[in-house]
Amino acid sequence: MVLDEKDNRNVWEKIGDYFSANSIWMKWYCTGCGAIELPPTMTSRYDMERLGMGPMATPRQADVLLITGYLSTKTLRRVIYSYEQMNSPRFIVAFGSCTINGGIYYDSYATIGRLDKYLPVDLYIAGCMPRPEVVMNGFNELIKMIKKGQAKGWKHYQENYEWYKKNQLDSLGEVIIKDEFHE
Amino acid sequence: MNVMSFVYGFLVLLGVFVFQTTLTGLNRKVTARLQKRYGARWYQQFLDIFKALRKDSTSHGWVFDFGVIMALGGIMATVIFIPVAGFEAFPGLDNIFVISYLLAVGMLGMAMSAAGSGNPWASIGVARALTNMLAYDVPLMIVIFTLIFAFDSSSLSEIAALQQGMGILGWNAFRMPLGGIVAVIALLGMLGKKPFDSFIAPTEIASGPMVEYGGKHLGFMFILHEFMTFIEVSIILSLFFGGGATIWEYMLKYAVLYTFMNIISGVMPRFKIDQAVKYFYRVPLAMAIVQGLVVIFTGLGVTLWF
Amino acid sequence: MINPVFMIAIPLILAFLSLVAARIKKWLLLSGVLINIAILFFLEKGETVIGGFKPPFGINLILDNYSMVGLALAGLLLLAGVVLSLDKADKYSTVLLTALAGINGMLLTGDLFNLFIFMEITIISAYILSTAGKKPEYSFNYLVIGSIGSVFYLAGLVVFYSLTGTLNMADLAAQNLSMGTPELLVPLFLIFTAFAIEAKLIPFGGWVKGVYGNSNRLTGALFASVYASTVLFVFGRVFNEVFALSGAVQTIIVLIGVVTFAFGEAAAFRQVKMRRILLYSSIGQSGLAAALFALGLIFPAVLLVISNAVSKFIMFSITGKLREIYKTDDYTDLKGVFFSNKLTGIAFSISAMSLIGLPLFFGFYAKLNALTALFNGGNWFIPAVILLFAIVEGAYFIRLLIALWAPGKEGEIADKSHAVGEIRIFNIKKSILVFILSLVILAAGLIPDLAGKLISSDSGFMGGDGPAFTMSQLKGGE
Amino acid sequence: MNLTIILAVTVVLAVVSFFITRLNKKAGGFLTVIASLFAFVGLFLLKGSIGGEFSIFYFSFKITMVGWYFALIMVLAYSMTSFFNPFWMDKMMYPGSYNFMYLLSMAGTIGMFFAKDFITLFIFWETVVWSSTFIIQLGKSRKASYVYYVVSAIGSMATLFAIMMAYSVSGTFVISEAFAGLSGGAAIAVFFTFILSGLAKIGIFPFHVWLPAAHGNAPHTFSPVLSGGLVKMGAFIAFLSVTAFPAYEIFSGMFKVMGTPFPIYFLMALGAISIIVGTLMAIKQEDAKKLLAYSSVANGGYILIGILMLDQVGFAGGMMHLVNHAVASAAAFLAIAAVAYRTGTTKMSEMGGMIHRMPVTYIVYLVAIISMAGIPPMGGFVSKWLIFQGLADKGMLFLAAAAFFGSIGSFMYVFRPLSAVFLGQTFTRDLKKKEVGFFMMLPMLILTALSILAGVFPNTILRVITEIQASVGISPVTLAENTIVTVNGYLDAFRVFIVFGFGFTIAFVIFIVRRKSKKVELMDTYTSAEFIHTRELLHYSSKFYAPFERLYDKAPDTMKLYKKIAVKIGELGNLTESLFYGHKPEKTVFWVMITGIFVVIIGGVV
Repeated sequence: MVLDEKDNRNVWEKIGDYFSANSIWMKWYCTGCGAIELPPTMTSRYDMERLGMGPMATPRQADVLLITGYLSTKTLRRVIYSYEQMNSPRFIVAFGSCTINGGIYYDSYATIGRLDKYLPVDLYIAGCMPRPEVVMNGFNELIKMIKKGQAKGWKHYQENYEWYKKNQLDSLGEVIIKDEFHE
Repeated sequence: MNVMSFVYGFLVLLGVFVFQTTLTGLNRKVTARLQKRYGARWYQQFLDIFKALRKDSTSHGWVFDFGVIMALGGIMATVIFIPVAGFEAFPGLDNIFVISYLLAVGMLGMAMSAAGSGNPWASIGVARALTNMLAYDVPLMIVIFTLIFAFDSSSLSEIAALQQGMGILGWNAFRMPLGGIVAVIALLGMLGKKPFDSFIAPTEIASGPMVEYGGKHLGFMFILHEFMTFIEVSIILSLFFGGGATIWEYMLKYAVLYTFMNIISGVMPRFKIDQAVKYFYRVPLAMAIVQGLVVIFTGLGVTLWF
Repeated sequence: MINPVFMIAIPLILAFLSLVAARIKKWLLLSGVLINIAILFFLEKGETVIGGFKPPFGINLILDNYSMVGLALAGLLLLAGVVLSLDKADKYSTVLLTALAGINGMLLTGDLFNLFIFMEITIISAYILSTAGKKPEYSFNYLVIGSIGSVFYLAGLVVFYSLTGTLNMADLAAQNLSMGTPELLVPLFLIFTAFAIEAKLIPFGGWVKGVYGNSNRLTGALFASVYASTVLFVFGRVFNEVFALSGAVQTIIVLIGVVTFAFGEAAAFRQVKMRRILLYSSIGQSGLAAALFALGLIFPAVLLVISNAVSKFIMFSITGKLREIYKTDDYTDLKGVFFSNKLTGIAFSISAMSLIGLPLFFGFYAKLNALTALFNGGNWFIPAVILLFAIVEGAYFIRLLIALWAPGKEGEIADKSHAVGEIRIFNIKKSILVFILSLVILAAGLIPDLAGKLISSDSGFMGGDGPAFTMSQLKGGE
Repeated sequence: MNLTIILAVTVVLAVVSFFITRLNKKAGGFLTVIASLFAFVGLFLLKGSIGGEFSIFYFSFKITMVGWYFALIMVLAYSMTSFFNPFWMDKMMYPGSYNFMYLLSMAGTIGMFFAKDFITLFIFWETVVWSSTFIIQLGKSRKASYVYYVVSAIGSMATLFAIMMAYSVSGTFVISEAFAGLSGGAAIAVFFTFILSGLAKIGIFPFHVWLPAAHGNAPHTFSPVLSGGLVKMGAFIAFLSVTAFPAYEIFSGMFKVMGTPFPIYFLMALGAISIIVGTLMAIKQEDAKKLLAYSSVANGGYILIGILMLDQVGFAGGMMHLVNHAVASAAAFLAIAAVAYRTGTTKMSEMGGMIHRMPVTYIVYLVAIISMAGIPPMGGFVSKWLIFQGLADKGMLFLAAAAFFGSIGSFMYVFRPLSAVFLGQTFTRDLKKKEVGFFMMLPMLILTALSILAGVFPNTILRVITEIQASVGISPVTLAENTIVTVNGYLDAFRVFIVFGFGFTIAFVIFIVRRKSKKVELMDTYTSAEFIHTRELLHYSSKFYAPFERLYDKAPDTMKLYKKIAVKIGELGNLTESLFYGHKPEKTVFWVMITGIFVVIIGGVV
């Protein structure tokens, strides 16, 4: 992401970003194996609530879409759908190496390699698995970025919507709907 | 009814919001401590609400917006009627029936808006919430009915005043112990605390009525929740724990009662909705009826025990 | 002024003529019933002695208010029946004329033995008419049971004659017999049995199911209206004027009447064939009328008989015709049949509602009078039974009406596409005739006081009470 | 204004409309509108001649305050509903007779409320019964009409019995004097039989079976009248049975429950049972009209309890609930009828999201159910509040428990059509549907306005009720300017409304200053990121309260009781047939002999 842009927010936006930074509600998209690292992050050992973070039930309520691990092309559609249901400002945190380059599935025909091509990722937490410490560290980074107004993935997505859409369509191909349960 | 009443009313709203939101934040910490966590900052609840208000939002049509406004409007009107330590912005309107039914306006608005989102989970959540309401309200209303019969008044402030000045044993919770227990259990249900929180089960039905809310709608829901909590705890506080002679006493008692509710809830599992109904219609209902019969036929509890 | 004897003589003469001149018998029949009506209003009131011997030795005819009403009712309904079903009546011209003579005789006579003769004439004509159903075994059944009744009646008369030496009604009444004694009980029971059989009272009326159940539009209408009302009229006279009932006998007869009413209505409730419904309803109604007669409540009973006769006439006529057209009288197969026969349907509905006793119709006035009279007599049990089974009666009639009017699947709105056929039940003239007849019920229901006055001139019958209830009494009268 | 003119004109117009409908269906429908509006205006003007007496034919009428009050409610329901008539004529099998019966039954109700004597009352009552029976059969079920008639007949026959019995004692049918001189067992018998028709009409348990059948299946244009109007006839009988039949005085020596004589308390308990039964059954209905019908059962319970209390507060509540329920339930039924006019169904599982197509109808329904559930600021709240106060005053714990149950349960059932019919996903079939025309909208809007007015200025109605209370000799409910005062507290509905408006304004301002929300399509909802393409599948409407319904799905059906009785009567009929009416003469001969022997034995004994 572009990190070195000038800070041209007004006061209200700065205050808003302060609130956003200190109250991060996440929608966990846990199709990959990374989900196992989240319960310890949440519970008494690491207690993410200290930072005002917490899981939420639906993308409408959430600020952060947390994608834990590999995405098959089939689930990618769902992730995009979820992301588009979220309200701005919204952020994406990609979790684990699979989201960076495909990880151990780098040569699979069924998974995507780089999430960045399809959705604007604000922050990667690398590792296979990233341990809770790393996760917490990563979120600290995200909080800082939001405070500074540098987590602008959602704006980027709006601006380069055609590019993202093209990549998404290329990857997904045509979907033929047969009935409610078969596509 | 003059302009000052409205100013007072507005101030009450503001004060209640600050007080209750702070208390909620503190209670998040209490819950965290129960779970051996450090917990959120005491002002976290404010951050959450303001952040939600700050965000963009999605709307599913006019009823989705209208319901939210109606809900918050109704609830705020109810808050204005709640007597706090004898103070009322609109004197004389603290009738228990008015309050409990005006509260229903807010609930109806919320239910309407939720169902208006078009999400079936919201409808399921509302269905559960209404069922839950039917479960806890009947025992509670019977106890309240008993109080009205006993004290010949349906005014919250009057009933609260009647309990003051006799020490702790003058509270209705001690004069009518069964009724007091029912009230506390019903309060858990009213607050939607565990074990009676199946209507907002986050993973089962995606937080039920809240499923489609985001941004300012969600912020409204949070504010509404704070107000609603205040109303519910205040009703029970005034009716069974003597209200408060001064504002400080009131706030202290309130904080204790609310925290107590939270602590109970913190160690509870969750009832399925039909289990909740069965439970309320078995134990608390029987207790409420026994209490009612005792008061009506023996007069025991109308005056002090000793 | 015309001698009442002509009421009997003219039909008899015409009946003989119709045997001779078979070609014009239809016209003879028509003129017979018409003349019957015409001379009715010019008859000489009071007692007419026949044959020169003074009663109690000779035979006399009595034309009072009571027999006048009976004559008018029977005559008019017979006329209507003949006009409505002239094609069917043609074949039975002789029989019907004889029956008319018999019926007039029954209503007029002042002598119990003479009554027997006229009754035999009438019943035999009924036997013959019942063969129109083409089920000989039912006619035979009727014949057997009817004959038993005749024999019983005769036997009863014999005993009475041997005890009192007279069979003249007025004379017997003057003897003021005490009905409590066992030796009188048996002959009384014998006579009662004869009437009970004809009046279809439970448990005597076993023949009804076959005969009424297989009637056509002529015979059904006549049986249920003309014959039934005549028998009840005579029943009323015999058990009020001749034998004043009291004590246990009265209780038993009333009980039989009430039980007949209740059981008849219950039996009608479970029927799906329209003729069966009507026949059991007839049984019920005549049970009620008999009970009222036995209690001495003549005016309400007469009202009830009249209202029942007119209604049953209309309903049996329509049912018979329906059966002719659709070969069935099961109302579940006749759904929506009134859609294309609105006039007929309205007539049928008015008759049925009058029978139930719904207000605005004549039956209501009859029912109200009966109830008032019963309550005035300090009786609350019979009204309770009447009202209880009025619910049952209403239930099956309304069910019938609904089925005949509104076809349609359950769960869909009533729709004409589900209606049975579009055949006209009656042609336009006959429909209007039936409709006018039903309007009489409606009109009499709307102005019941006038109707009541017309019937009894306010004085009641045979020294009994007049109307127990009048509408004018509502207006601050009493 | 002269009552006889009103009656005569409505009856004449009824006949005229019958013939006009044969010429032009729509014109006949409009004639019912004119006739019923005429009757409404006429009745309104009749207030000037309260206390006067009129007579026509043999009927005599006395204009009383209570009669006027009832008649006005009734004709309001009739006249508002009549606006729908012209649009449904094509769907009727017998449009002419529908219009005729519609106006005839209206005339019947008017006459009934003003009757001076019981026979007049009964004649008009039964006229209403049979004419409405013939209307109901035109709807979706023939059986419904049958059930309606039978239950009504049970009631009216019992009442006729009571009238006659009272007459045999007092010798008069005049309402105010007919019950004089009754005492002891006769008084109890008369009381219970007399009120039976009232119970049957209000739909009190166990006579409530006709309501779901008839309301649910009657033509859509008649259900509002049934629920908003005809049910209230029963309340009139209940009213008479505590005032004309001074039950409290006659039974004053009897065993008392909470200060109420046992027979009256028993009836109140029946009212309480109907509240519970009505509520529970309404919750599990799948058809919107049946649901509303059961809600009428529950509300009938409130009305009965209120009226039977005959005191300062509860009675006023019961009387006021009459008008509130009439207005609300007529509006709700009309709203459902409007939806049915567009979609052709009233099944909740076959509709959804109609709010986006018919917003005005939605508002009408919303206000109606708020009033029905007794939520401020609508009229229903005030009347329920009064009833609660009355119950609390007397300490009737169990009745109050039922009342609370019904009140909270009503949130559940009124919300169901709201959610299933109006909210949620719009079905593909209905995407192009339009709002109903202005002529149909008008009565709904009037009723909505009335609901709100009754809630904001309840004293307008309560002033009439105080006059009624004064006329029957009980102390009237205390009214200040805008305030209703009771022993247990007072209510200022207007101020409640203002404060509610204040709260609403604040919320609205907060909402409006925040950034405008992005409008999304209804199908764009959270589905766990699953793609759903069928609107109908994304709509939760059938078995709405399934977990709760499960708790009482084995509850016995009252209809079974009636069916059992019907079977028993049929069996009696069977027995009669087989015992006495065979095709064999031997049978009759046998019975003749048996009876003969029996008679002889009896004769011998006696």
